[in-house]
Amino acid sequence: MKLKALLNIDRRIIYLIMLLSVIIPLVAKLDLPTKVTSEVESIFNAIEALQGTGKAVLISIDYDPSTAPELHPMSKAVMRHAMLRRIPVLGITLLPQGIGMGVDALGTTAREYGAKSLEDYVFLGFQTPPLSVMLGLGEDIRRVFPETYDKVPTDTIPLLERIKNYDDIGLTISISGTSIPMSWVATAGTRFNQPVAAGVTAVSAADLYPFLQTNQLVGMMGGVKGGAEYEELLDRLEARLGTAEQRFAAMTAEDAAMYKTDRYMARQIMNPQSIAHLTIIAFVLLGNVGYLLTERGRKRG
Amino acid sequence: MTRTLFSQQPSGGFTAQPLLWSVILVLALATPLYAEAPAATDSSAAPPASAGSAASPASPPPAAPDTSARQPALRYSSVTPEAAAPPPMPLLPPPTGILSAEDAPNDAGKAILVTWRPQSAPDDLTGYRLRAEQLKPAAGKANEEKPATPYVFEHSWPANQEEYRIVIEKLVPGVAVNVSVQAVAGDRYSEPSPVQIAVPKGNWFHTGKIPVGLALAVFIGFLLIFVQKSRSGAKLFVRKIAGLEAVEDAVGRATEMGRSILYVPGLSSISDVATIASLSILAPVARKAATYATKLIVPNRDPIVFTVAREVVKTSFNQVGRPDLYDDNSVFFITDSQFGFAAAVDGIIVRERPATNFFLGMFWAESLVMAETGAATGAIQIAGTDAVNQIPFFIVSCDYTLMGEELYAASAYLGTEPILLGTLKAQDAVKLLILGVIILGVVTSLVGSTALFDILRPPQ
Amino acid sequence: MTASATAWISTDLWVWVAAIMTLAIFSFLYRDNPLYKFAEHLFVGVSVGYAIAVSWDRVFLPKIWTGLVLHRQWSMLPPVILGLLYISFFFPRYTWIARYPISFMMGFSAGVALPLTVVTDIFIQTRGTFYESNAAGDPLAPIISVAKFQEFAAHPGVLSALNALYGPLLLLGVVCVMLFFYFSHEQKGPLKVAGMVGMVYLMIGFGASFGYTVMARLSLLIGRIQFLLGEWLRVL
Amino acid sequence: MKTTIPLAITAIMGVIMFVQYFVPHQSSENFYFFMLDWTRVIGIFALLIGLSSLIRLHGQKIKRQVPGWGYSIVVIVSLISMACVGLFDGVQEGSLFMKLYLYLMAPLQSTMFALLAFYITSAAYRAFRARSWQATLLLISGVIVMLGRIPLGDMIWSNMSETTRWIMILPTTAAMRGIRLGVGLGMIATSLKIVLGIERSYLGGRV
Repeated sequence: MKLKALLNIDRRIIYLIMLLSVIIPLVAKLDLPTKVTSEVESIFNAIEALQGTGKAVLISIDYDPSTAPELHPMSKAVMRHAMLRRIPVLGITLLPQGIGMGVDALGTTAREYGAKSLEDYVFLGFQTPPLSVMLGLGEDIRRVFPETYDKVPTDTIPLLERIKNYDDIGLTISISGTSIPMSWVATAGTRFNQPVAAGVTAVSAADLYPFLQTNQLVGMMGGVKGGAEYEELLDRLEARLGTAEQRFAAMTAEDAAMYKTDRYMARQIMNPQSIAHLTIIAFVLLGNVGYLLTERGRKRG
Repeated sequence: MTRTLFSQQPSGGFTAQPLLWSVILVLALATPLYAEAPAATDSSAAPPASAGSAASPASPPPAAPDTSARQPALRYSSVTPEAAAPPPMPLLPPPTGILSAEDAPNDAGKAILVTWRPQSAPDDLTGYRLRAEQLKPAAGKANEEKPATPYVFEHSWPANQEEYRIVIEKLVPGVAVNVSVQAVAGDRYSEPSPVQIAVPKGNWFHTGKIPVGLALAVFIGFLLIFVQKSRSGAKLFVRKIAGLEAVEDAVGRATEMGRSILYVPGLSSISDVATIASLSILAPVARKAATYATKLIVPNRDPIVFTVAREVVKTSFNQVGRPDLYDDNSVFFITDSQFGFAAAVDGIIVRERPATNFFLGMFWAESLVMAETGAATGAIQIAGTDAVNQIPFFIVSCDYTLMGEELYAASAYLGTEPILLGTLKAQDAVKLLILGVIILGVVTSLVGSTALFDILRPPQ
Repeated sequence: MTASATAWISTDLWVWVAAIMTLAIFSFLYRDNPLYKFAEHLFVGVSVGYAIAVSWDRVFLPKIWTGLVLHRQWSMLPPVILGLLYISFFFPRYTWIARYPISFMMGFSAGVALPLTVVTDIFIQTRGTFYESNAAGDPLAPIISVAKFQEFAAHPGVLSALNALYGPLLLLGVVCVMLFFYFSHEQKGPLKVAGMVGMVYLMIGFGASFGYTVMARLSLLIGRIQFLLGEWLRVL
Repeated sequence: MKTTIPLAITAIMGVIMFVQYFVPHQSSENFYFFMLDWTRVIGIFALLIGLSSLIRLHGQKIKRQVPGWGYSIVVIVSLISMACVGLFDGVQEGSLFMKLYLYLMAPLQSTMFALLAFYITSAAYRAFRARSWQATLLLISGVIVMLGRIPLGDMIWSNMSETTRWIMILPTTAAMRGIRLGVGLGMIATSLKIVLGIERSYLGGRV
């Protein structure tokens, strides 16, 4: 019975098809439409609303290389958006391993948008214990961070004259694979009613849904999917404003290509994810079709 | 003479009474020893005192243990001591009210709890300013005298409550702290109120943890009752556990086909409960393998588990009277790397082609790597783990999976000691108790009280 | 990458080493072969060597060598003695001596685990079944509340119905799953029904957590393929 | 000697660490870290036992020229060389040891991890079959959650991701909570049995 074949497709064929369903979307640069969910869009709108208010965006970069594949694209997307809109960006980290991540993310995005350190953005580096930092930012940023990551005394920075504490920060975004976002909600959120958003790994996204319901969180980006949605929103905005072409035209071809792939990072991963998910579901359905038909065949036969 | 709880077992078993007395004796000795010489142990062996605060990295912020309905105390610790800006010329009369400062309960002795209840307040009052000062003792040896640096803590409140509470941290245990309050009107300050003195000191018992102690006492009570019952031979009914037949026929299948049995006792250390349960299932499996001269392979990831597993298998072979069949290389250590171990076990599964694979114990993400390779070779696979998020992967790739508690029940069933069944009954009794507590919780929450909620609050 | 970006393949030795190791492990999917055997045994050897070097650098040197030997810190002597007792493993007649360090470790972890398990597995899970709380542990709202039913009555709809039924269904699920694991009574009568309902929750739960982790596992594979196609073959 | 003293040690340590939890005093906290150091020191001696078992096993394979003994040489050689590089050249950033870790051990580890993507597919294909009502539930909730996690899912059915969210926060949470409560009880029971000396299987063999 040909249907019998559906029942036990050889393992190796399944593996080969799974391999292809990852390789082909990557190589063929397949661009599947990205559907944006409301929890990501609300972060985008929150940053859009800060344009021109003089308020800054605080990004807490609390992840290490092991969760970087899921979290790095989303932090860069948010930084690009703030720099595009000339909104000051404050970068901090509560984990020692977060320093490298912060330097890389701010560096690449600032080069692309021509944002100048200490004027458009400040990387304040690592400070601990996390709780004192979160509470200290409610009083005075400069007391918590006496100097920036590259040892510049914070009381000599004009930007930090204006941005003193949470009152001058429009949105705090905690990007981490740990439970740090929850602590931000409990301290900055409830104590200083500072708007807090979170960027987390897919695994810990489920734990933060309750906070979305009670809107203790302005929004949330979950896993690579969250990053892809934010990249999509930013691309749509830049296409509308035409700022993307101007910027890339002014660069060398090689830089432009490098920045374009970097802006597409999360979506580049999402495409094979979608195809591979469909492959698994297809195999499951195939198995069931084969099973039900042979089962029914045997019962009736 | 009623039999005492742990009376001498006829079978020459070990009596626990001397054990209990020795425990209490040592305990009585140990704690004062540690109390007298905190300085001694502080400096030499223990890491710097700040480890105390670093010990709780990104744990949820320690809400003050304040069960009263009053405004929760704002737990606030300033990061760097700074010199106090001299307050401008006082014009207002000093604030009147009750200012109390005392050692914060249930802590290591570095915090004080300050409560301020203002009574009369001038009409143009905008807030209050708290000021606490502690003269830190001169650090370092006695000879090079370092001036005592005053540590000043300041905090201001808007005048909108009739009572203010705050916990001030990062203080030095045992040194007096002077606390005073000033009334604030716009930029004018009043005279500071009379100074209150508090001395932060380490507390010896954490009152917030009493519910944990009570819960354990209840559990120990049930455990002793059922252990005593099973010791005195009372017939304790425990329903048949489906997984046990699966274990028996899986071993049977391997013996019939004359192929080997693979037994992976989990990847965790000897102190993990699932590993202990797995080792007490390994004993009967090894005995059966010995009786039918079937090859048994036991790879290990933890060196200690390896030593214990080797003892268990060697003793099982002796018990069946086949010490000659015991092959020293059948129980071995591979590597402590999670995926290095999985790669090696995959190699064994594919090359030795055992007829039966057992995966009993604690597993992480590598569970499916081994189980799916085993499924591809067509072996019968029995899995059992208390790792909740690995159970789905075992269910889809193994013939039978002992879920969570079933692993403990199977080990109690297969274990040699009859009293192990007693502990299973104790667990069931406490389970009913928990269901009762949940129902009680639902009822109280419907009525709107959070009493049960606060009792079950994890202590700081 | 040290080599010029235009080369069609990486010329960095280390990238080649990583690529060969990746292909060796993937070859196991086809079938067991010498390349996989080599990679497997290499993995075992390197990982044990890694463990030796790391424990020498992070535990032996700071704690034993400098601590005990150089600074005469006698408080580190007992663990060294207990640890040395493990050597009895090599003499068949005296292997029982190794029980001393083992029982020390057992006592330590059992003593530490007891109160922590009570709090994390019993208190928090029990409390979570009848009361919602936020990250700081402050009470938010009862899970089963009359208000939600009133809200449902006010404007019925799928969402408000689910909101109202969330509490009772969660409670039912936890109770039935616990009764599914009840051993002191034959699974007959009401207990059998509870067990069946428990099984429904368990199967949906296991299917869902399986499906939920698929994305995480796929991103690992995609990461490896991006390495092979990107850094190694420069195709991307 | 053989059993009374080990059981006494376990009981004493168990009770002391149990009591330590209830004492917030600074010296109790220092005592905890102090004991933690002890367990770490004891732990590294255990590595010697593992090492000896590994070397004896592969050594015998080489001596007896068992088929495939060449691979045992690979184990011994790679073990010794990795250990020597680490011990003599140091384990700090940028050292050869770290390079070996990053470009040899890490790829092996993450590729073994990546195998799961293939194994999940073949396991789902074989197991997600509507054989019984339980398996059908497993199949339906698995497929819905998988679809709910990708943008295409929402295109097939508008509130696919919403359903996924409900499946995660209601049945999955209830099931996991029920199991964890049971497992928690099992852990407490076993830890108590160890401290009270009822559970002795960890001493290995007949006591």
